[in-house]
Amino acid sequence: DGPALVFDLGGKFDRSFNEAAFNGAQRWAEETGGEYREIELQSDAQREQALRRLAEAGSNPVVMAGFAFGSVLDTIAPDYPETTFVIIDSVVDQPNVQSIIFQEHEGSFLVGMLAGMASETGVVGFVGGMDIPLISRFGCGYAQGVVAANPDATVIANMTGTTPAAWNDPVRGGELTRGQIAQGADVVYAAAGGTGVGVLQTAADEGILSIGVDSNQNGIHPGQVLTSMLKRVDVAVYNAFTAGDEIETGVTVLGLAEDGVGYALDENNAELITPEMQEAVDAAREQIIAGEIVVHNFSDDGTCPVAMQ
Amino acid sequence: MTQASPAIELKGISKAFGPVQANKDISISVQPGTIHGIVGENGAGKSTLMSILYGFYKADAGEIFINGKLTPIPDSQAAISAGIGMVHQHFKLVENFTVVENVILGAEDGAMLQPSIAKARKLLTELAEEYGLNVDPDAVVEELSVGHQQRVEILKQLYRKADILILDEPTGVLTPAEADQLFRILGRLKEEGKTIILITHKLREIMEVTDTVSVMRRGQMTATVKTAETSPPELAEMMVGRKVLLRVDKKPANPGATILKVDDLKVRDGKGVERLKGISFHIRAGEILGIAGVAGNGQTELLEVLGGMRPAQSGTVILNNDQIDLTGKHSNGQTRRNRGIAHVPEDRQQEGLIMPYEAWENIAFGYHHDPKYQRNRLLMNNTAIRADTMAKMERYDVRPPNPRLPARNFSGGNQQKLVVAREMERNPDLLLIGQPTRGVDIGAIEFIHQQIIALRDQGKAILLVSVELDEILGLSDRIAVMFDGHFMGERLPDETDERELGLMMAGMTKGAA
Amino acid sequence: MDKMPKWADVILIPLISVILALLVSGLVVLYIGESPVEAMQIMVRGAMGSAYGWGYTLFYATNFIFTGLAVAVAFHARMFNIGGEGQAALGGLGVAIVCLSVPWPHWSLALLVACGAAAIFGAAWAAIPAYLQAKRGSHIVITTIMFNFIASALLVYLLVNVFRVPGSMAPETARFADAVHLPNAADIAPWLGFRSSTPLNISFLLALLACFLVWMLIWRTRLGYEIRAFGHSETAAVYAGINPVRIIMIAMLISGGLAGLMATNSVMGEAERLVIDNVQGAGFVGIAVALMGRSHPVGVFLAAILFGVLYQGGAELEFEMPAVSREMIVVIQALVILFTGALDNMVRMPMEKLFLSLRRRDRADSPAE
Amino acid sequence: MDFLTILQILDSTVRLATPLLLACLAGLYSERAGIFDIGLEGKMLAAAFFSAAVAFTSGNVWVGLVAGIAASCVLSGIHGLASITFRGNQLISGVAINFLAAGMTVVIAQTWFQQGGRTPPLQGAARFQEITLPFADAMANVPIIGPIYSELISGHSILVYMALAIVPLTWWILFRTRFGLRLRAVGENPAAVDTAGISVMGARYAAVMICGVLCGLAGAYLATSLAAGFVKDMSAGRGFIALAALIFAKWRPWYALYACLLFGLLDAVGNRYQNIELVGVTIPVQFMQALPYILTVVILAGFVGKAIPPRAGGEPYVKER
Ligand SMILES: Nc1ncnc2c1ncn2[C@@H]1O[C@H](COP(=O)(O)OP(=O)(O)OP(=O)(O)O)[C@@H](O)[C@H]1O
Ligand SMILES: Nc1ncnc2c1ncn2[C@@H]1O[C@H](COP(=O)(O)OP(=O)(O)OP(=O)(O)O)[C@@H](O)[C@H]1O
Ligand SMILES: [Mg+2]
Ligand SMILES: [Mg+2]
Repeated sequence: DGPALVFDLGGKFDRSFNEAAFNGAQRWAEETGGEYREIELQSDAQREQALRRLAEAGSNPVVMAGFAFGSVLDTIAPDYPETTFVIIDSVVDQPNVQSIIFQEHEGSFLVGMLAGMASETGVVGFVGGMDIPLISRFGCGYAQGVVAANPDATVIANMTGTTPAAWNDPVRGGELTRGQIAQGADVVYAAAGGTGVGVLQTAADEGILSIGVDSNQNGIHPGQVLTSMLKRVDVAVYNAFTAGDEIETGVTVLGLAEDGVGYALDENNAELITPEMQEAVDAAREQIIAGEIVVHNFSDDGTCPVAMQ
Repeated sequence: MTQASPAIELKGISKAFGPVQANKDISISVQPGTIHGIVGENGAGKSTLMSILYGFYKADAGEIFINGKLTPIPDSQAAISAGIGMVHQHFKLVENFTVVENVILGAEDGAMLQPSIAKARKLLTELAEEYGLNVDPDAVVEELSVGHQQRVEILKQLYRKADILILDEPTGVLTPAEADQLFRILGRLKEEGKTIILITHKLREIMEVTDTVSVMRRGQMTATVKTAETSPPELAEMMVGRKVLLRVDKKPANPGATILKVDDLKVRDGKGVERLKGISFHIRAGEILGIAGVAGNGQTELLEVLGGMRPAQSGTVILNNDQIDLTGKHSNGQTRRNRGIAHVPEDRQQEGLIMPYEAWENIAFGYHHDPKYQRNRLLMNNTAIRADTMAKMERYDVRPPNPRLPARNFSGGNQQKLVVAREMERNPDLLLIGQPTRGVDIGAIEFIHQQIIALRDQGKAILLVSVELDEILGLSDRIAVMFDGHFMGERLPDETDERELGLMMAGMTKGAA
Repeated sequence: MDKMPKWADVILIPLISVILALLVSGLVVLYIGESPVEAMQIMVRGAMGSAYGWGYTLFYATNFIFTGLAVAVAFHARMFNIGGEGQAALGGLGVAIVCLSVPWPHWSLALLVACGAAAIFGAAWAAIPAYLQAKRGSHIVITTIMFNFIASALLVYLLVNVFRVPGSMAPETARFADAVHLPNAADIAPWLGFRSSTPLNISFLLALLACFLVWMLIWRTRLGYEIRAFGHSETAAVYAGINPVRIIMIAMLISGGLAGLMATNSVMGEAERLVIDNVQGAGFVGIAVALMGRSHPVGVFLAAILFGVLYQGGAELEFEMPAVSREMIVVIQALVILFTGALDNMVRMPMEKLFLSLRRRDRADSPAE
Repeated sequence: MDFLTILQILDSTVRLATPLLLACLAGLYSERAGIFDIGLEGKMLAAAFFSAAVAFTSGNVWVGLVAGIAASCVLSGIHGLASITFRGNQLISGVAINFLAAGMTVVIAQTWFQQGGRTPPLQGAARFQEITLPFADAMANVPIIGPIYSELISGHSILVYMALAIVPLTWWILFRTRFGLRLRAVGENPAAVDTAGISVMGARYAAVMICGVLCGLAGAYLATSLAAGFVKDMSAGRGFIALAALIFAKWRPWYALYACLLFGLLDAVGNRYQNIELVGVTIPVQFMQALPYILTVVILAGFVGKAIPPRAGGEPYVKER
């Protein structure tokens, strides 16, 4: 009875990925008046524990946010054939699992283009949380977008760290941003969880533009956040909750075409995005959807066609 | 003003440490301008009583009167303001501070240090002249000899203008010359009208300097007498509860083959300072070689090198006609023990014992590889060690004879007996023994001396290092005096005296004197 | 003479301390508007009320036993090994390499070799700090902190670039083959009601064995005797002919090895693959466990169980009481550490007085003495 | 590497070193007085949260600073209670404080702001702004000195200048005042202090409270100056690095400054040069990220001798056993 949501270790209020999932669930709850269960993990061992508990408690579907659930889900899904599981960011090949994959590189490509066009110095930055494939996918799509808009542009990429602290270190995020500014960057894109707060803050302090990630972060510093790369985890969760028992299994790929990813445009950044920029980006969006532009996915082969510094 | 009231009067003082009743209903009174001695066995409660007077411990019951006035002393601050100063048995100095810093600590004049330091420096020079208490005000305490450290303790009290001075076993670590000087100072202070309480295990000192003496036993004050009206044997009996032999009784030596031969031994310490500058000597079986000297002239290093605790830079050491490795991997306490060298170190608490270890663990200490202590190749045989410990404790009269008691819960004398028991029972060819009776009460001293003589009579070679000239003269068959890493010369005990040895210890030869 | 009977010292005082900690935790629960009594019930029931709960409680405890023993052994040699985190991570690497590189015919063989690898990798990670401490006097606290960071960097690199399954998003190794699946509590003792999904596995027995071996080592062998002697007094150790360098190295290698062994439980027994940050703070919890257990294997065992209870009970509490967040659980853990570990004299001092006065009264009543 | 890059790296060094320095000096007071403190991390974190939370609600960063200091001092007080009054194990107490701060900050943040354990972002007067020193702009064009003054020396938050000033102040207090003498003595030999008629407890509590104040500054600098608000666990291990710096500095104030600057520098360089190619081989980012830690170990092993802590450190002062 009722759907359930399991957040990843970052916690439900990470202002990006998990929070987006949470928002989707909240929207469903408000709109339908339904109730759902949620679990925040404390340790890796609780992944399996949480999934099993929810399945046994009769929650359906059980939605989980994060690739790290992949391996666990693969083993436990057969134990609960009556339950449908929805996993975001990973593919699990089981009959009762819906796997949702986002084309982050496509969305990142668009915000990369905006960055390339907005940049006056021709240097833009990227701050990632940890050097893991998911983050590289963001970075690589972004770099391709930048270069598409401005072939001479340079992309500086930095990673925050290698410990879990990497996702919660706004001070280091700020410091990396300053370093990028010193190297000429005037737009910086953060894909680093709580660390991103520091990136956006420093960008605002230093008077350059920043780009948020996952949720719409334009409002954090109105007029100073160029845009946000939207990853509609909220929509995915909302849809899964709404579908309820009738949810389809299999792999769902959410890209630009499905509006699963995109860039945020609202009153906070309306003045930053000129009509020409918007036009160019929207055109690129159409071309990507039409297959005329192929954005290389870092995860395909672990390489990126555009060099970052 | 009425008739002079006692400078100090304690009434009904009791103090328990957990289950141990250290002081039981003690009353005592000390007249101003006198030196009052307190004697008693180890653990009798002397230090505790004085620490209560000094506010270091709080008494469970009892009252303190200073100059006739009831004076509660809840902490040392109160004692200091009442004019009491105390030199503790274990010095209370901050070792890596300079002398002045130690002196002004707690008696600074204001929030800034400089004025206090300047003032203290001046006063120290004055005090140095007045009492002959010379110490470099800027020397770091840990680099001073114990004798000088004690001067610092006394200077601390003089700086605070204490009228009542308590000294807890002040001469335990002093050379006779230093002790003499201390007593001269105490005499001067007494003349100035100060009141002095002196705790010591050395009855000779009691007889020489005190006016009255109190005896403590098992937490109680058993007697207070005028010094002039008593004698050492009487005091000893009051302390221990039986007659004590105050002199070492021994047969003439009967030396055999040479056991140890040391040739041109040179040693540098960790800082590269040369501590032994070419020492040569030998010891034969059935002989005690006593080494006299002011602490810090290389005796410690000599014992440590022979005991395998530190490497030597050059020289040879031959034990039973076999050369001993002085450097490298195989030069350590284990290999020395295997070669038949036993070692009672100078510092029982830092070296000879592991204080939290129980008695039986300490009895195995250093000999834990002994096959009879092993159950099999991996495990130690604790039952065997405990049985062995029990036997040794009985033979050496260690009290309480409980192998499960941690070493720190034994009194100093009994701790020493544990170490002595462990080393002597090994039946070594050569026994190294440093400061065998430091801080130990007369009953235990008697016992330890007897054991050393007995071992000699079994035909063992013994190297004795002690700062107590009495002990050196009483035990040794030959005496060597060490000064600044050299041997100043050798004497036979009955052909020399304290005066001559004292001069040699100061680096002067007979001819020069 | 002791001030208190032994049972009071080892049972009564810790018990009162835990109760105090829970009382204060109750206040915090009250502050966020929930019922402390109910929370308490959920925690206890969740952790100890069922085979399911025990399955997790003991699983966590297994981790903490290993890391706690690791810290304890180093403590006996007077060294503060903060590096359990990194050493355990490296142990995981060793286990993963063993499990992935050979098609093991049977789990028992794999476990044997994996234990060796876990211990060797963990020990190797402790070896450099140990060597620097022994030979150069570099403070072991700094070097082990640094090695924690270096370990995490190394693992991220290896998991992303070397071990990651091609095409997978997750920076983790492939799942280990079924053949190396360790028997879990349900396989071993199904009659106790364990479910097949319980993470509690045979490494718990390894942990118990480790407790016993560490106890033997420290209190029954010459080496342990020397380690403790060195820990109490270095000068005395030198007097006895104990080589400080040797003791520092051996104690730290054993410590690192024990920390590494944690991976047999978390990596081989539970996750069955190596993930990023597989230690998850167990190295740090190990410090608390060792300190609270007074570096004695029995104490470490009990403290590890207590922390297992807090972890599992806390998880249940969080599942069942939406208002209780995971940080709330951290607060409760902190209070337990504080009261049982750091503030225990607050309880002990008055208790000692009480027992002493009781004994005095006994004595007064019986004038026979 | 051009001059400007060096300046920028040094500038970053100063910012990164400041929280380390404040925490390191905090630890210095405490440990010099014989109270080991591995709870620096927790105190910083608590101060970070309370300074940000109160700065946000009051709109005044100074009020926030006071709150941060107060929070840190409360934890210090707990540490003091456990390790001084109740003679507990100082390491356990420190561990407990780290856990307590990590949990408590988020729990309270969540109840107060409902933003998932974060404070709302700080703006304007709720944040320490960068201070431009006099003539910074005018001097900017003077060669060499100009950029050094305007880029590196000028333009930091007031807390940075405070931290730098606290170094000589600490030296002066420790070695030139009565208070310092007593504080050092109590960490070396509390019995000596006791018999000199000084309260051991008093001196140790004073040291522990100063430690609280300085950790408070460190935390406030993180949350209200470098960042603009609190994020859970935002101290990110800096308390432990500060501890390492303290041992590195052998418990001496000037060396503490050098050690923290060194750690800051290594960190800044590691941040700046993450993607390096050497003879055609790309060095992994992770290696560059680990480099500061590797270098620390190398420096420690190669150049810094044995660090001898205050002798009574870590041991509760027990008169009667
Ligand atoms: N700090 C302490 N804690 C617990 N018990 C103590 C302490 N100090 C002394 N005691 C106990 O008090 C008793 C008296 O000890 P005290 O040191 O006063 O003896 P003493 O007469 O000075 O011995 P010594 O001649 O060896 O110096 C001892 O038996 C011991 O049990
Ligand atoms: N912590 C303790 N608990 C119980 N008994 C103790 C404790 N410490 C000492 N004792 C008892 O104290 C007595 C003497 O101890 P004390 O500390 O006075 O030695 P001491 O003779 O003064 O040593 P030293 O001469 O080295 O000062 C012993 O009988 C021992 O049983
Ligand atoms: Mg005494
Ligand atoms: Mg004594």
